[in-house]
Amino acid sequence: MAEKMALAKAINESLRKALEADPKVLVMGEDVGKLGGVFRVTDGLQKDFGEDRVIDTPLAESGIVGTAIGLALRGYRPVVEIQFDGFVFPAYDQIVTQLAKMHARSLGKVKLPVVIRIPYGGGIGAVEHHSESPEALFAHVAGLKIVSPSNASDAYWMMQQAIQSDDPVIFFEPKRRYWDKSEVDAEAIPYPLHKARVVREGTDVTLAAYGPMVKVCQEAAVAAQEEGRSLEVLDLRSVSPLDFDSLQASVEKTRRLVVVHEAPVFFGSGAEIAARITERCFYHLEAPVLRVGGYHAPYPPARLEEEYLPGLDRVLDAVDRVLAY
Amino acid sequence: MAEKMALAKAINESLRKALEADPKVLVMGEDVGKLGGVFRVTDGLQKDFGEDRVIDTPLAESGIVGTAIGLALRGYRPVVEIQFDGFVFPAYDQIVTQLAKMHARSLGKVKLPVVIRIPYGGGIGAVEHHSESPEALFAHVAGLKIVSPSNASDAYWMMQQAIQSDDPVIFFEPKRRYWDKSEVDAEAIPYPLHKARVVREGTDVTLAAYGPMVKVCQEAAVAAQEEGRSLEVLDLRSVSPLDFDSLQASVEKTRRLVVVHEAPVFFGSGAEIAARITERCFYHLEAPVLRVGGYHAPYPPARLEEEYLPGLDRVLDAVDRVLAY
Amino acid sequence: MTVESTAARKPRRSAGSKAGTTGSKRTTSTTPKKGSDTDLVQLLTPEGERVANPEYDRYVEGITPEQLRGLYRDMVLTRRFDAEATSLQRQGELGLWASLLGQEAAQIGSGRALNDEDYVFPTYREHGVAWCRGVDPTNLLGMFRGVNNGGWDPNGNNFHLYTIVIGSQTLHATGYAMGVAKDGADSAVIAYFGDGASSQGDVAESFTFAAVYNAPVVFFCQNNQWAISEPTEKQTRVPLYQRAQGFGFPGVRVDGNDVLACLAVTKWALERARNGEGPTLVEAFTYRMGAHTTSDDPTRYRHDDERVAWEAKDPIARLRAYLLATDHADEGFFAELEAESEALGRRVREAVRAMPDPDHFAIFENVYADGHGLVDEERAGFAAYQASFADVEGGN
Amino acid sequence: MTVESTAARKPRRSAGSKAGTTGSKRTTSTTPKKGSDTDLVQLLTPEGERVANPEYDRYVEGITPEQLRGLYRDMVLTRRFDAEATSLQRQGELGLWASLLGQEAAQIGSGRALNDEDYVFPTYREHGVAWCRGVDPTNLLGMFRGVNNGGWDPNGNNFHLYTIVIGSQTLHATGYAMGVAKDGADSAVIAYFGDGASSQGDVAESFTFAAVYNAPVVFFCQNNQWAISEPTEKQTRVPLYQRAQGFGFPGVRVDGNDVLACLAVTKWALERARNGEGPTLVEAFTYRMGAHTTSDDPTRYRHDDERVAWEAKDPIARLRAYLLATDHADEGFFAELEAESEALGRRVREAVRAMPDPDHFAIFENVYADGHGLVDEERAGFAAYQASFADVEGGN
Ligand SMILES: Cc1ncc(C[n+]2csc(CCOP(=O)(O)OP(=O)(O)O)c2C)c(N)n1
Ligand SMILES: Cc1ncc(C[n+]2csc(CCOP(=O)(O)OP(=O)(O)O)c2C)c(N)n1
Ligand SMILES: [Mg+2]
Ligand SMILES: [Mg+2]
Repeated sequence: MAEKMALAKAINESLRKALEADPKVLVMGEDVGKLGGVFRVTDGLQKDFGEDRVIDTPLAESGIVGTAIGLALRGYRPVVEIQFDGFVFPAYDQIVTQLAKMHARSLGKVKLPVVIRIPYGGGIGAVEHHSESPEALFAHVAGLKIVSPSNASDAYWMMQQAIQSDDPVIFFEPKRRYWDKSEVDAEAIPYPLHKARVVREGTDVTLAAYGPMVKVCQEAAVAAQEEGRSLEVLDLRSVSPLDFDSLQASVEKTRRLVVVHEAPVFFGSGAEIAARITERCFYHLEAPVLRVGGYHAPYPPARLEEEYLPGLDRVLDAVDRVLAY
Repeated sequence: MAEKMALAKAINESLRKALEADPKVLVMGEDVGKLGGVFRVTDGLQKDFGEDRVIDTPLAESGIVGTAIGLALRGYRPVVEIQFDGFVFPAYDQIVTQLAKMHARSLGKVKLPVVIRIPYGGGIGAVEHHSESPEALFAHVAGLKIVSPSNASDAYWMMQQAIQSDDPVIFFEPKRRYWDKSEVDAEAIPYPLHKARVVREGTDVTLAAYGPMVKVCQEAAVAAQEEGRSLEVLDLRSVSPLDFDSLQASVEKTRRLVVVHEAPVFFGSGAEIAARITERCFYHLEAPVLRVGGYHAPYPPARLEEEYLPGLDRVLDAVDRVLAY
Repeated sequence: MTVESTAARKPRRSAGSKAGTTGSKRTTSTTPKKGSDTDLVQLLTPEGERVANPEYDRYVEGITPEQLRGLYRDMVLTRRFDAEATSLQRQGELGLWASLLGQEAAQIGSGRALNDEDYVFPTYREHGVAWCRGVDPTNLLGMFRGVNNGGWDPNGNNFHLYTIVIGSQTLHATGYAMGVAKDGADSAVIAYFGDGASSQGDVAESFTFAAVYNAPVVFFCQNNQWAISEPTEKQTRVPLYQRAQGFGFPGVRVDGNDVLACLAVTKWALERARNGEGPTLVEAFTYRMGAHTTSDDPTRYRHDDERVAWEAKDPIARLRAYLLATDHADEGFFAELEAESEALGRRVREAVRAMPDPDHFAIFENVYADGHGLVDEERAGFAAYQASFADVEGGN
Repeated sequence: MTVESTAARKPRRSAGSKAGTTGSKRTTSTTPKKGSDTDLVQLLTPEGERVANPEYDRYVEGITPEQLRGLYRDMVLTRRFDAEATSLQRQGELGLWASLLGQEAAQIGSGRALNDEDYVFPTYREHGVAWCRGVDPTNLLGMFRGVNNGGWDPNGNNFHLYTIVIGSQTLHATGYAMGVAKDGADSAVIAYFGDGASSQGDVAESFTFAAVYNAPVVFFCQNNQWAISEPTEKQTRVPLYQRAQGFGFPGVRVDGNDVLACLAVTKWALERARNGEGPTLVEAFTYRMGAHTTSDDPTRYRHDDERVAWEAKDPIARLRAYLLATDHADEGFFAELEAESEALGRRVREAVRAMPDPDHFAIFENVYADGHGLVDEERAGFAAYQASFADVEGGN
């Protein structure tokens, strides 16, 4: 059953399956139709499901999310594409003040099953606004759920689950992993959407990451093993809610935690994880939780991104430091 | 020289002084002119400086900030008012992708001395969107500076400094303290804009807060003293940058830290403070840094805000807990 | 009121256009015209005289005396309710109130043009429309009392929740209308917004989406001349109804204090929507007789004579004059209505006073439809914290 | 291309308006008209014939043969530069390139209409305008090579940085123009944007602000028929130049492949701005001959015959024909220009290849004008981290 496919293709297949299964599912965004999206994630969908269900929208992100809310109020389940991370901000007001809050505002009467897909993160040598990781700016907002798959199988299943969710889900797609292939079993029993997964067991230090940084952490763990260090790698998969139970279980074992993400460290996911895990595991921790992430600076031009982004060496440097306590 | 005045009046006086001192200073926003703003913070300024300098704008926050950027490019120093915290989001794109990044984008050629005033926080029994604390959503973004005064004197001086700053400053005004009076000495030597201030010395626990929560912490410290506990209260004043040196110095003394803010705890300022202070003071801390703040829920209707907002009892509860380690 | 003093002060830059190179003779460019009163659709004069209108008469042709009395009753009861809410705010029972005083005709006229299946997206001031939809008036007061942020089921009466973030609901309405079109349903959608709101990017985007998808939506702008303290001149220098044209659909200005005209024009616009002719912009030219909200002090920014002048155009007085002149209503009707009015006021007053405060745990409810671990955790922490006081109290 | 298939599929909801209740006879409502080719200001036909235009001729009246050759040279060199950049991208020297191929007349015509003191707010495709402003072409390549996000001093040539977030620069331009008006200065501002951008709320808000403050700004929309893969029909169902009218200022559509017409119309609009007549919208009707960017594959969404049809309207070919027909240029001129062109290509190629990578520490530079403690701390940490490798390398 299982088939090896690229992450982008897995999302495509997942969208296709959802469009087939439920006539209320819509796909909408800039260039998602004929072009199939700038990353071809929606390739072929308009051809097969028509312009009525796979909708090329005007170039206006607030309009896209705002009309998706209206469509959801009418009983549709829109899957919205924001073309790149840096272009979600015109829609920020609709996401934060409307999409996130309408369920509560209506005392539960209204549900907004809207998925917002955002290709995010760097590493593809792009120009400004095409490489950012804004997840923390959404995680702080109650009413939203935030997930990010790290591999094709998760991408496939998590998209299914996000579309089925009656809550708004921001689906961050690790764009530099779009072309990475892995096995997708369309018949498997899916793993819970908001649960972290241990992707490599270890005993000395826990590395926690999501989306594009999981692979970096796995590579770091392999490299560390050669130096005799056993790193556990936790793929968090969900940023809101965060699976603190899995984090806690791992840290109680390893007693050391390094959190890795592309987003700037300052006010990033690592801060929340460090604060809460320190509270939960105060007597277990041998060292402070360390964070590896972007700097407090605009995402730099492409020729500097390698220095800006957390890579294997920076992760191993943090491992060294966390073990030095 | 010193005069007792309300916090709102102190900002009014500070704006007046800036308008007098520099013809490039402008005040702009919805209802800032004839009405003097819904909180009367700009009262009388249009009458005295004209519609050319104190500008009633169309009802469009992105337009307000976007044109303020253009005015700054032309050499003006606009002080923009966003009427309430919950209405800043339509301007979020202009703030995050333009205002914050243009200095870097231009390799330092362009400076954007724009101040964005936002009355924020709850406790005034208002309807939805009028009581939020979105500072964390700005602090994560490099290129912005975020400050929040807790009293009239700081409000006066910090506004002077914010206007003089060549960087964009988001100036969060604690709206429920607008009517609180304290001494303002317009001849004093100002305290550095981004430096925290110990507003009460203590030895057992450090309480760190900014804006509206400073008063709550001070009251908590008084109450705690009756129980024989000595709490140090740190008024952080600046959220970006955060004055970690002052935090560290205090924590090295007290060995315990509780951070208090109205904003939701999840991904809030307290997370960043906890993460970094734990890293800096790992061997000094007797307990994890505890956080007291809003819940992961939309700001509730007015009749529930007392339960939602951190108050004296919740702060003291955290003090009890942090001392129990 | 000048467009902007900036322009007025610099002699080199006079506001408005100069004679010479511009003008409507230019076939290759579109030049805006200033609006005049003749742009206004009116069926009832301020004095209550019925004036013929060849284009819109047919939408109110068969209207019966009973229906006319119904419109009158709607307006009177809405105003009564509104006044009650204002005094409840003064008495401390509400935290805030946004009065619709003066806008009854715009709201009742448009509200009564709707079918049950149509869907309404209001701002925070559409108490008259809510009335037409059958939403219990006391339900509107929950958010102003601070017990909830929206106290009714939007699908119960096809009347969405009040929306405070200016302009955002116009996009929801457009999306909803896109869905209506997809469903092939025979209904329409109406989005209310204000003159101030017309400046928001969201409103322009909703015009774009509605036009491009030919969505069955009516954009109903109540131009009540003010956005808090700012006159309409701070939002536009041409009449607002003209905004629609450049997006590819018609706009019309109607006398917003004339309930018949509002009814007729809205029916026309809804008919267009139902016929697949897409969106329409209706600008109801009206006046906010009171303060922006009970927190506002209009004496700071507008002269009382403006309000006095508009009082002469009162929407209720003019229909009353018409009803009397045509013998469509007698004193008995007015007396009965007066009594009904008082009863409504009493009922609302009592209902508000009896409205319980929400349970503390409501903070954590409905944050998510499918739950969220952190909310559960925080609710549990809150419960333990609350319980700790109960213990103390119990212990003492 | 239909407006939207949603509408087309449901028989009950036909796109466009039906005869009957709507139409321009309705004096009280504005009904949009569909645009036609007669709306287009044209001074040079695709065949290079000069056609008279009573309204705009005066703006190019005194133009000399030398100036005409200058416009031609600008277009040729811009196209050459653009082609060089495209091939530099293919060779891996640039990460991306957004070609202006086909839009030379729109950009050179409008760019040459400007005074030195005027200020330009471009998108990411205004290489021709940059050329007119005197920005060294190689400076434009920095961001496409990935060495910076904007490689020139905006105040050096009154040419702002390229702006990628669609539409945002129109507000900057409007604010800048408000400042120009405040200063009483004798200059104007021009904001470039695309047909796709016209849907963004920011663009509508800039129209509102510009109109209300009567700001001296020209909104120059290059309608190149496509926003990546979406044709203009996905953004509007009426011609874009009509958008301005509802905001209270004129809009005009100009043949964007006719450099003379673009020059004339932009001069007219700038004159309006300088005379205090406020904003103008110019829609330059043109065509993106190439891909959206080098990352794009237009074969997926448009037919080649469309491009072929537009090739017949090529902006350079038509001016060449005119220059030849009028004897304003001879073969010597063209040959010389050819050589200059090649030299430019060479110079750009060499300059790009010589462009150094930025210093690593540039990450931390210019984040703030007045500094920020955290940036200093992170820079120090970065330095130490970098140094640790140096040590290892030194040690080995
Ligand atoms: C995005 C946003 N900005 C600001 C406000 C504050 N505010 C509330 S009502 C209002 C004026 C609205 O004017 P208008 O649209 O004319 O409606 P009216 O109140 O006159 O009915 C303003 C500025 C808001 N609610 N939302
Ligand atoms: C806010 C925003 N959304 C999406 C994008 C991605 N994007 C880049 S160019 C483009 C199309 C722009 O079309 P148009 O305005 O017609 O300009 P053109 O590229 O044709 O010159 C899009 C969608 C963006 N840059 N900014
Ligand atoms: Mg109004
Ligand atoms: Mg285009």
